[in-house]
Amino acid sequence: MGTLSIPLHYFLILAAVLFGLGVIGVITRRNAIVIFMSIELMLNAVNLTFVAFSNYLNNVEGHIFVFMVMVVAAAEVAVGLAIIVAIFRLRETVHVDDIRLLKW
Amino acid sequence: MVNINIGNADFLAILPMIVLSFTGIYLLVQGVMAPRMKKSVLSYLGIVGILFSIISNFYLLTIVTEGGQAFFYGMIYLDKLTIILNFIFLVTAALCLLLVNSYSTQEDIEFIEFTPLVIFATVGMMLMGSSYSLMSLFLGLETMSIALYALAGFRKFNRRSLEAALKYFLLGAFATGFLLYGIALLYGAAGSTSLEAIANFLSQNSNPGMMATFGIALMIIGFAFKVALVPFHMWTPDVYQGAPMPVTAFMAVGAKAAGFAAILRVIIGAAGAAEPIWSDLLWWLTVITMTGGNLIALVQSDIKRMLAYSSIAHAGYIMIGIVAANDVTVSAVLFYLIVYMFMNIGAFAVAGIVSGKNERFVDIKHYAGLGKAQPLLALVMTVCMFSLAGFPPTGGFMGKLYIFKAAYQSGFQTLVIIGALNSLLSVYYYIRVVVAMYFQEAAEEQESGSILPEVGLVLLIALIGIFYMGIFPGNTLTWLYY
Amino acid sequence: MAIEEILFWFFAVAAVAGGLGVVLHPNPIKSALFLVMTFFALAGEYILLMGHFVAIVHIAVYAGAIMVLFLFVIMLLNVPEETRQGGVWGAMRYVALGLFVFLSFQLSYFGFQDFFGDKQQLVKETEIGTVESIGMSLFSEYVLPFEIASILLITAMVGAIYLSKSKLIIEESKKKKAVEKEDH
Amino acid sequence: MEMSSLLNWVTFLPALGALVLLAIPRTETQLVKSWGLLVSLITFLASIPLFIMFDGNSAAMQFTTQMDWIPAIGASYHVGIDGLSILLYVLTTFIMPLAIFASWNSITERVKEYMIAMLILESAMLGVFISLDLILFYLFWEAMLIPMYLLIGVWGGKRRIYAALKFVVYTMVGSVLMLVAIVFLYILNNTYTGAYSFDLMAIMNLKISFSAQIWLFLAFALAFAIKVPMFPFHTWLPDAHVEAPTAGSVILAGVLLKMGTYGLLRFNLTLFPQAWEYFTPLFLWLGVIGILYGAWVAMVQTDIKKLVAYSSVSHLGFIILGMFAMTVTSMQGGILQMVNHGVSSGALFLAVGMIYERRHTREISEFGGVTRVMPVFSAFFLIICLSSLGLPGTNGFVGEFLILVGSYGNYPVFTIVATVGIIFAAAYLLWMFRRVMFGPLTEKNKSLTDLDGREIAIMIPVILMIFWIGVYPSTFTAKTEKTVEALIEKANKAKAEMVIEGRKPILSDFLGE
Amino acid sequence: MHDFIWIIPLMPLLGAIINGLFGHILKGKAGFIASVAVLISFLYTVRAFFIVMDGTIIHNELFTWIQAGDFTAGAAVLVDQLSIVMMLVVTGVGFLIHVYSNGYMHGDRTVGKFFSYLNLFLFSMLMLVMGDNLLLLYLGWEGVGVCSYLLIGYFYEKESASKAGLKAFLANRVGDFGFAIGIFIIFSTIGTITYAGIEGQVDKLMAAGVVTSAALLLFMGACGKSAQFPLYIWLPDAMEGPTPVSALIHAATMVTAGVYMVARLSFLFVRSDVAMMVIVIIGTFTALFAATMALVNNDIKRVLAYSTISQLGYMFIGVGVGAFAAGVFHLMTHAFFKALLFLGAGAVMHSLADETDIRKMGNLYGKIKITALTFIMAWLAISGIPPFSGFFSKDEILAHAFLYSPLVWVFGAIGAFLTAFYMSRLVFLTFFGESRVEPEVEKHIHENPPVMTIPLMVLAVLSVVGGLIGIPAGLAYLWGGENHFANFLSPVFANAASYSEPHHISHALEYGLMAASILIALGGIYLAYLMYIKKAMDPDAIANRFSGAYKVLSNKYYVDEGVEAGILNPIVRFSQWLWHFVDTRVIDGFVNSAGKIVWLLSLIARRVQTGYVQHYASVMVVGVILILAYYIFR
Repeated sequence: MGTLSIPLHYFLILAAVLFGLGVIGVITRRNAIVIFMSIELMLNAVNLTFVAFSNYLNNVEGHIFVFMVMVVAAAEVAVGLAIIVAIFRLRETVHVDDIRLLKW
Repeated sequence: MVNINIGNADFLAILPMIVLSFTGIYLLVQGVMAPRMKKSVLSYLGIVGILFSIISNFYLLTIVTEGGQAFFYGMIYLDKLTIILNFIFLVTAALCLLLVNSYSTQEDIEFIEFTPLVIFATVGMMLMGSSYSLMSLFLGLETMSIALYALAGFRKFNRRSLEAALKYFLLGAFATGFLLYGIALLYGAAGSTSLEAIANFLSQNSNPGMMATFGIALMIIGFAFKVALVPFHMWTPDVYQGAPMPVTAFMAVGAKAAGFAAILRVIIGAAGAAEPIWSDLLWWLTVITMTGGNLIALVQSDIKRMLAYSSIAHAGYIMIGIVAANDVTVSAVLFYLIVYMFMNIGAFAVAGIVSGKNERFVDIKHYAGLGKAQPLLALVMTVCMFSLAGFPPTGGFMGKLYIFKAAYQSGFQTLVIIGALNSLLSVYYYIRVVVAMYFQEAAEEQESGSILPEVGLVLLIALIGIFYMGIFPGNTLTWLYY
Repeated sequence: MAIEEILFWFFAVAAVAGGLGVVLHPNPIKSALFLVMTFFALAGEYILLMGHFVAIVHIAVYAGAIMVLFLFVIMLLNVPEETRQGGVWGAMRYVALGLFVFLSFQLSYFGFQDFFGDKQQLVKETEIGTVESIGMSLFSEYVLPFEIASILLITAMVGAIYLSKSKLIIEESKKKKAVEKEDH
Repeated sequence: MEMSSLLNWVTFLPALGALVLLAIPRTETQLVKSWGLLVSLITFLASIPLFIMFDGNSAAMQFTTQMDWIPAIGASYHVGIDGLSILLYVLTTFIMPLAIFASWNSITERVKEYMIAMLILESAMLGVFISLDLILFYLFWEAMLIPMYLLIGVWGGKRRIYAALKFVVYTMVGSVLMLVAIVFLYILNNTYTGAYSFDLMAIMNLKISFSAQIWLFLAFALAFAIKVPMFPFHTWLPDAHVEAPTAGSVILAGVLLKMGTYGLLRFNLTLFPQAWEYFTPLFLWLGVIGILYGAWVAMVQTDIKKLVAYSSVSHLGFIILGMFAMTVTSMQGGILQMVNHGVSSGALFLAVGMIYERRHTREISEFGGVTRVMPVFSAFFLIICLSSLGLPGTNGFVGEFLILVGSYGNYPVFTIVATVGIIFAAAYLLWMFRRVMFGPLTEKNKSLTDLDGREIAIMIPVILMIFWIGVYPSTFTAKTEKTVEALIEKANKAKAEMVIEGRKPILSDFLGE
Repeated sequence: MHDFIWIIPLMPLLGAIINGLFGHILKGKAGFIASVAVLISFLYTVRAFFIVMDGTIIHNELFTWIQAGDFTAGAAVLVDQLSIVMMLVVTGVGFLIHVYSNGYMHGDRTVGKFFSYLNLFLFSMLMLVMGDNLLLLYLGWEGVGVCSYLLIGYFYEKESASKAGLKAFLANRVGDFGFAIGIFIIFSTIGTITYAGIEGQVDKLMAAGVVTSAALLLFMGACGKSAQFPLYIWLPDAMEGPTPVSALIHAATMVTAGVYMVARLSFLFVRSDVAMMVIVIIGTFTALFAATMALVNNDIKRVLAYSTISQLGYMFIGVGVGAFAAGVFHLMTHAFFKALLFLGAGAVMHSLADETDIRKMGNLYGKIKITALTFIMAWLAISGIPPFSGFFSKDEILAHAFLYSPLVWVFGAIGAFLTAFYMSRLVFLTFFGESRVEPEVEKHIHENPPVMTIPLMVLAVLSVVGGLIGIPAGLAYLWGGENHFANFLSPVFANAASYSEPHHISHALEYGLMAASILIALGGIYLAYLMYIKKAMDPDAIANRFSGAYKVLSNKYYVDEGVEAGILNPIVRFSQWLWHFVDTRVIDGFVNSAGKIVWLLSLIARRVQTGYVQHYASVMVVGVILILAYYIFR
């Protein structure tokens, strides 16, 4: 059982970069759906980290965790988009700047 | 053929959760299959389910071993802490369900799906309370959150409720991202996500390396969001104000208790050995939370927003107990959570009734003259307010006293003094409600909601709870001591 | 440079490009497609990490189900393009950039110090990623999470259905109730 | 009946009375009022055997009862009475019936809640004086706050909400720090003796290090200084008095202010003698400043109630001087002066209440030549004023003279400055008396009616008490003699052992001898 | 034994209580009850006098009044020669004034209240003179102060009367401040305040070096009560009260309390010559100062008031120079003729419908003969004409003063001259010369009823005979018989005498001085006769020649205005400042501003909650970054 010549931390740094991108997406974008996509991006970055560690630690727990994250992501997408659709139906907008009734 | 050693003991351990899940599913089916049945019956069935779960919880009390035992390959841990946490979550859910009917008649919306969601959220909380691995913790957390996202937006034709749901959802998911990243890093460092493995890893090497530190830090941030400590509390006021009243009550008490359950399990339980890492961080978070929460609450005129900031401040007081991190911490935090439950449920119940249709009367000046209009409501609200402020005969005082005592024992005097000064600061905005009720005359005539017997029961339970914990804290304390 | 390394860099660049696309492109549809690209790149990475089963499931779940849902909703709501001045290009841009650089640098450089330089770990060819080992553990050690996942999904379904139930059904039930009142 | 159970009975009788009141319907105002009066009278009568049976020549706690309350944290229901608290205890039961009787027809709306608040207040005050467990003391201390807050807030004058809030916040600031100190003592006791207990007796013989004593002393002292009120913390008193109803002012002046001085003796002196010694110059300064400041500001007041309020600041300054002079004579004078001030300024407020009921104003300029139309009232009011300014033969003189004579030995300079206070005491009181009672009868006051039977019945016991203490004070001083001697002897012994780690206390250099 | 002694003070107290409670019912009879009470106590005093005559000193303790720690003060009575003399004066003159008041206060609406106060006054005065310790002295001291406050302000509807009452009480209170501190000093050094106790340990006081300060402070109390220089301002205004009050309190009894205190504590004062010197200086200055003011005053009662201050100055000279017996003797004789003068003035006012301005009187001799005659006897006594009591007592003081220092005698003599002058001016303007009374008042001038004139006559006899019992040694040598008064009091002052060496007056010197003082008195009278009867020198011409001095004198050296501006107003303004600035602005300001700052802080903190989801998210991210940075740089 040899090793591939790719050092592990490449994957980890890639995951960190993707995670950062996701965070930026959430902060800058005004559209709720795109914000949600950026969050999905963050979750994927985490999945990558899990798989990387699972390989490094040589135990299956990482993969199982990835499955669980996928389940959660799917559930979140369902509820999240339902909320976004409900808001759109009521307010005809998905731009987060307009949804600002509750403040101070 | 791999033999899966999951025996009866395992299923016994999670009996309350099983009972509750079946109730939830039964309610779904019932809701659909019998359209003609009066919808309010659903919440009563829900409560019956919860009662069964409580009974099974008491049964667990008899079979629990002293130190506690892991089940389901280290996914679930059953000890007295789990049972007490289950007890808190179940009672909270029951009390909120009692409030639902009066609220639904007020708003005349069909609340069919409300009860199952609450039931499933409670299952999530119980899972968090009894989790022995980060995976089950994460799943419990998410079950609860997903249910609460939906519940927050339950009045789906009301702009505020949906906005609250959206904000809660986006920020919740965002925070979950951080939590997960923390879990991943800790998994990488400790080699497994089970709390036992993490505890061994942290106790062996005192300096666990930057990755594990980052892991713990990010997890604290995840929990901080859930428990609404100050830099991560921004969602609480908006969501509490937007969400329907029973949901706000459920979130303020249930979600927060679940958050603290997670902290107790992970930070105090597993990462106890790595105290130097997180002790200073939590110290600072506590101070900022208390001061920030109380400070902004001073100027709030909307009762729900004020109670939101007050819940943030109380999160700060509980955190004092956590920061103390000695043998008394767990019983102090649990005692405070129980009193916190009674105080807030009482306050939100009264707020629910006074707020009237479509939650119009939620400003404090709408409470003027309540003392004359509805003396019983005013009395309960006053007791809740005095308890939240920490006046002696009430439970709130005993809770704070016990937390302060715990903090003292591990030498955090400055924290206690800041806590004392903060509770002094909080007296002002709590008393303002009492002043409005008794000393000011009602401006314009607002039709006061009628009190259904169920809500009366909730008020009574809250009142008894506060005074019982206040005057005879002894026996609850001994019961908590393990 | 071994073949794997080239593959890794290829997938890595694809993933980052996709991510940038998602974040920067004003049109939501375009950013959704960029996201799909990222998913495929990540699937490639999983294969490199011997996570074959995970890669397959990843593509099926994310690219297949979730992205389809996203595109469907974007189409349904025909979300307009974001205007230039707000959001991506506004004052927040520089702040966001700063935060991004600082955060990812913090995480990667400091977080993973243990794997730099001589302590470098190489990717191992392991058998754990196979369907058989995942299946075995999933139904032995991790059976409880598996069951909890079902509860989670039910909750999500109930919530989603309730929230998206359209007015139509509600009006109908109101009419029915009105009729009942007249009966008695 | 066994004395200690009588003590419990008398303390909780008013509270029971309040419970019974719940049953009486709101509309029966007459029944409610007479019931309240009856309960407070019975309490007073029941407290008399306590006073008589109290053994003057033993310094130990008497009529004590000790029961477990919260065993988990070691809080016990431990009560008892000694020389310090017996006089104030009976003073409370003596003043309550007068206060209730005085508010017979001045309180019209929400009479039932009023009476409940008064009775609960009485129980709380009695509780404070007899509790020997720190948490029990704190419980009664806070419990007393709520009814007083309601009294000022609900039945007060125009700016009642501001005054009530100010009253609560001032007291809360003090008592919150006290709570912190109590918990610290609790932990300290645990580290030394291992036992978890809030019991004052146990904590009393703890060896607390000097630096800890300093900090604890200040925490307790702040709470009591606000209550006394001592000079910088007194601004809540005039507002509270002006806005409180008559009965509220009487109780506030009569009993609540004594909580501060009683607390200083019961906790600060017994628990932290070294710190007491260290801070004596500071408190003497504040006390004497309080005397002069209170007198001067009282002189220029235009509102009678505010004048009497500031006079209270001045009188309590004397008590502080007496306590901190640490001689048996001055301490006994201080304790007696607490009772005197309770009687005299309580009576002053009763009198002011009576003319307020008639004219609904408290501005001195509104009155003039009232003696012409109200001769009986004028006689009573004169006697009360004279007792308040310390005319020999009345109660004020005995207390004041003992304080000054006793404290001259140790602190001559402070005593001389304090004696200047008696000049201004006469000035502001008699100047007010002249502007209100003497001079030509103004138009507005022509229609005033003299005192009726009820009001005379209120005044007579007060006048009798004034002359009883004035002419034969030893019935009261005998009770406190032994306790005070024991207290001072213990403090001096502690002072002797005081090993200040080499450095001289800086504070006392700067301030006093 | 001698428990009867307690009847003397308790009878007036009983009278006061009866009149106080049932005054409005008794109406007329109140005066009778009061007079009877005083008569009983006078008779018992006489009985006590005979007991004391044969040398036994009565000492009787009823109960311990105050006992706290090592401070004890018993309610005890000590009646020796000095106090029996004072008691005789107090009860005797008091009784006469009570009888006189029946007439004077006839028809007053609240006469019960008046007599109750009068009796209460007598009780306090008796306690003052009979007490065996300083605390009872203090009790009497403040008691008489209160009664004088009440009686001066008796006509309370008159603004000026109630103001005068308050002024009197406050001035006394200032004196009592010094008195109290004196008591503290004595108690803190020797631990006891009974006279016997102090006398026994007086050398301990000397050793502690506090004798001078104690004596001076006690003397400050005496100044307050006996209206000596700094604290005399209240006596002229005290004339607002009814005339019997002025007679009893502001002539015979209360004002003499200061002299009694110095005499009683003679053993203490003697031991500090600084204190004695101060007493003499103040006595002399007050005597002269008051006399000058009496020259120009035109209100009959105020002239007598100034004359009282002046005569008190003489008494203090007497005790100051060590001649305690002479001081007390002059006190007694002064009580007789000054009471007579006041009552006479009261009678004059009574018959002239309360007219007090002497410029509107004149030629009354014919109309009210008895009052005039008794007034003239008192005038001759006070001016120091030989057979009358005034001459003997004043002369003895001047003789001792001469021995002390001739300068003092010179000032004393000038004072005597002025006294003779202004008294004669008073008598000539009121009784002789042409009548300046308004016509309608003149019509019904009538002699006063017997109940007023009889006391006048009795007092006239006393002021004539009074002098004989204290004939100075020189004259006694001539007529055989020694100075009964002096050696009657000698045991009381034995301790003082033994300390300071007794100085003998050579007979020759004494005669010389006597002759001189007679000449001075006659000179004064003759000058007044020239001015006001013969009109040889027109007083108005002199007045406007020295117009500056005249204006100053008539405005009483502007002392009242000076005190008003110099002391009272600054205190009131300072207190105003204290109240408005310190209380409201500083303390309340600090508290309210603290509240406001917290309020502003929370308003700002509230603004952070903008409502934008991105802002919340970015705050969270910033939080995360800070935490991670913390861990990196920890």
